[in-house]
Amino acid sequence: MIFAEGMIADLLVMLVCVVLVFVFIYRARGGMKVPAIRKINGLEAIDEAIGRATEMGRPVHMTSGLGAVSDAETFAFWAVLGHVAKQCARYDTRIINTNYDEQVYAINEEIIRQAYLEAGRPDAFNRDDVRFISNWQFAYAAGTLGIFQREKVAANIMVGYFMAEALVFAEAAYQAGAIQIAGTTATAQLPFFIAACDYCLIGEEIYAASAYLSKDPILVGSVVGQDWTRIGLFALIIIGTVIANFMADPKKSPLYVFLKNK
Amino acid sequence: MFDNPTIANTVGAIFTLFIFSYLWKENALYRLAEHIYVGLSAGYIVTMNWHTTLKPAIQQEIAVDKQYYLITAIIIGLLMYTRYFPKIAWLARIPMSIWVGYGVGYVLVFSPAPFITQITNSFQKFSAKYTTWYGTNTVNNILFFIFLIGTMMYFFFTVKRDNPIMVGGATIGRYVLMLAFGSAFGNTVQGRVSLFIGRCQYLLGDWLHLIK
Amino acid sequence: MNIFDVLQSVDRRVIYVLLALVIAIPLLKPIPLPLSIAPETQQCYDFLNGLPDGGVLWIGGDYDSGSATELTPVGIAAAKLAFKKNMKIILYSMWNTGATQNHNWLKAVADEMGKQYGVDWVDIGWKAQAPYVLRGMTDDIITAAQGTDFEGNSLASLPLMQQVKKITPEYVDGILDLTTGSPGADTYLQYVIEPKGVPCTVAVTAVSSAQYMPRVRAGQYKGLTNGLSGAAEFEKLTGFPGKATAGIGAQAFSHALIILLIILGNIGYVVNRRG
Amino acid sequence: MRKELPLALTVLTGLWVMACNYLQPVAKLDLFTKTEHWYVISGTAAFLIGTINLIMVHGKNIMRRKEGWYNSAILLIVLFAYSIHGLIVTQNDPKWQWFWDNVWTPVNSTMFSLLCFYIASAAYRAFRVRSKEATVLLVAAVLVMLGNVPLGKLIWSQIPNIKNWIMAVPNSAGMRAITLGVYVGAFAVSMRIMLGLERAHLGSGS
Repeated sequence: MIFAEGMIADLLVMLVCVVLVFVFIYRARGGMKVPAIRKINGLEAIDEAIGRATEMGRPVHMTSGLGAVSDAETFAFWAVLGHVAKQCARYDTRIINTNYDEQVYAINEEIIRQAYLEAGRPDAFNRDDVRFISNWQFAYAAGTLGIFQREKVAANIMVGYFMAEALVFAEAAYQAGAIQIAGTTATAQLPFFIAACDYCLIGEEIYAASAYLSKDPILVGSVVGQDWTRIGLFALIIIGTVIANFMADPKKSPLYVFLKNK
Repeated sequence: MFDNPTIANTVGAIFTLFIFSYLWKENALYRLAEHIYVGLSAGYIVTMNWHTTLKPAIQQEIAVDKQYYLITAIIIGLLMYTRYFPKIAWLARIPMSIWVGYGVGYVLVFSPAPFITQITNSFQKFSAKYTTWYGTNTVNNILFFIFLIGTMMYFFFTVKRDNPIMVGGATIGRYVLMLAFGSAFGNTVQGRVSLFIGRCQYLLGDWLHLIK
Repeated sequence: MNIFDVLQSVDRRVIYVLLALVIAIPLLKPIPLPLSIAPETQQCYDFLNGLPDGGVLWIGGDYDSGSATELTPVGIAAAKLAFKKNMKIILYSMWNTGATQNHNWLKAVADEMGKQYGVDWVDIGWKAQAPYVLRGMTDDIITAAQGTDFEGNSLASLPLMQQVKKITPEYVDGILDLTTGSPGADTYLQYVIEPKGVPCTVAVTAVSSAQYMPRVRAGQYKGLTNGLSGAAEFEKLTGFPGKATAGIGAQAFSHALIILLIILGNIGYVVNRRG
Repeated sequence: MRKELPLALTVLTGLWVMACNYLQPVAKLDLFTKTEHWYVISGTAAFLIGTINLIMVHGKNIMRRKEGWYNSAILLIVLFAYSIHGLIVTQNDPKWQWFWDNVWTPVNSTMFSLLCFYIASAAYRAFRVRSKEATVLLVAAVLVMLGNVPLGKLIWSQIPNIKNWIMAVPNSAGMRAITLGVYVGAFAVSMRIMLGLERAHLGSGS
């Protein structure tokens, strides 16, 4: 047997998702006309937020929350960070990035440095504005709260994986008078971002960020692939529901056996 | 000093009050507590990383158990420090790219299982023995299905909302999300309030002994 | 600025002070409130109360100080209930930061009820790679726990551990897991409840209750206490009122205050919009 | 080389992690446990970069006598004292633990409990009947808040049940839908990284 026992369903499901994305990236490369992504207010507002900070002459703050380098949320954050850092470098707006995870911190510093380099202003990059605070959740929150107030942050952009500190950040940044854009996949924290922030990216909307912000047709192609995966998911759920309702013993149907036999 | 609970509780209580003072205004006492807190957290991590991970790896796993492959892990990790030396700083990209690769592999390996569980849990038999109107029953099962599908439709990125099914689904989805977020918010209030109740019980009970 | 503007823009500090007062006052002067028992709390109590006298209760203490207000009261009341039924208790903590607090409250209950360490109760404490240790303990507790308890004593020397070899229905009658996230009740589900068939009930924080409720309905957990109110209900059922019962008044008044503020804010908003 | 090597390493590591878990010939060697341990050790070997950043930022504050430099000094003193003490006596020393239990733990719990106040002010500020959607949000929140305490039942006996219904039906369905989508997105972003389409982290823009 070439495939690991109990992992075949996992592998197949993963491959279907990944291959669909790949197919549309491939087709977009080949010149397929890609449709527009629906308006996502939270992403639309990013440039507005940077603009506001620029006008006020105050910094933009960015955080990826508690995500590690092995969290997909952090990958999404990097796409947004790359964009924001480039804009900030271009408009000479200070960008502060606070961190919870050392590994993410190191990578973030590279991203921001590179953005300044590409904007032709490597000298304007300030290493001290990319800061590691603590890898304890609330020590990280405490340090960041202080920064919101002391640095008078004008825009606060939070994208990534968050836990209870989400609302601490959102309220403290509100008190500091910052415009806020927040996005996370953590369903438990979304309600607080919805309530306390100006714009909110819900769940997978953060994964469309790279395509949305860059408008690169190839990346948009991958988002089309995401939508096709969703259509596949619909089909699967409907078939599963039909089986659950019309088969005498659904647990014995091939689909159930395949998906549950892990 | 280390055995006296009154001193211990008083120290704890003073720091508790320093942190609460932030609610009024960011101030010097909060800043003091904040910096001590961050300093302690960092000191703890240094201690723990050394005693529980690095020291056993070097002294036991490499030296005694002869797990020599771990030497490469330490070398790769140490490459991160080249970032402080501009000429060789690019070497720091080696550990970074390995970590990101590990992360990507990890997502692609360990996300399918919970994803499949979420999918199979959505295969729902509609007919159910009636328990209560708010519990298990056929109507609720059907509603769950409609709400689920509608909310999933809301997230379509590139499919145009130009037919009644898409519009209807996405509209249902928007309201379901609002219900979900509202209720999750309301449900969290209880937990957050109990955090402060805990601090009050500490301040008023353990420290001041005003609560029996 | 009219009254309706004021209602819409109450300063946050006023809100903070009011909130602190409605929480602190009921704690100092408890106000009895009628409690209705949620069905899951009743199930949790029925399950624990139905365990055989003299049997073994395994308590998983998988939380730290952040959730102590909501979960510790359930642990205390359950420990009292179990000790009253002459049951033995084994405690295992999967959160490094919570192991000491768990040891302390269980020790306090045991001392109060005259129970002896090693005979009536044992605290295994926290172990590195805690979830894997838990899985190992379904085969052999002492080996998986590296042979020592919370204080570093040899587990093999404790009479209770000589009787209880592994976490299986043969040795452990039931589990109560006090859980706030991962590792926690889901770890038990994966390694102990599903594969070994040891019945388990859970105490969860209000924040995470929505996540665990479906598993109670599916019968994977035998019952559930939800947050501080669930803990207060549980205390009432066991007849051992404690800190949760004392806190429930504060809880109720704080909710009332927040709702009142929302309503006032909206009155201001609606009136101003019309005018 | 400096551009291609990082991407190649990312892809190879990703494929290796997958091979360890998906391919039986590799999986049976049980190499993933070792890989995981290798990853933890390499990350831990680099952990001081966080501490170095703290030392540099606060060290500069002190040297330049920036506003609040004395707090930076306190942070560094605590950091050095606590870590050196810990390195000498190990983490099981009761005196070392004392600071953790009596300074760190209360501060940590208090930081957490700030949420009690923040959730109240956020609710007051955000829950307004601005639109139909906002009203739905508000009503759901209020009903659930009432349903969670004895008060709800005093007002109307059905309130706890309404709360149960909202939590069981729309809440579960909505959260499930978000979660399903999140996985789809996670696969897509991982794929984009493997293909080198998203490479902000490799230092070449997004």
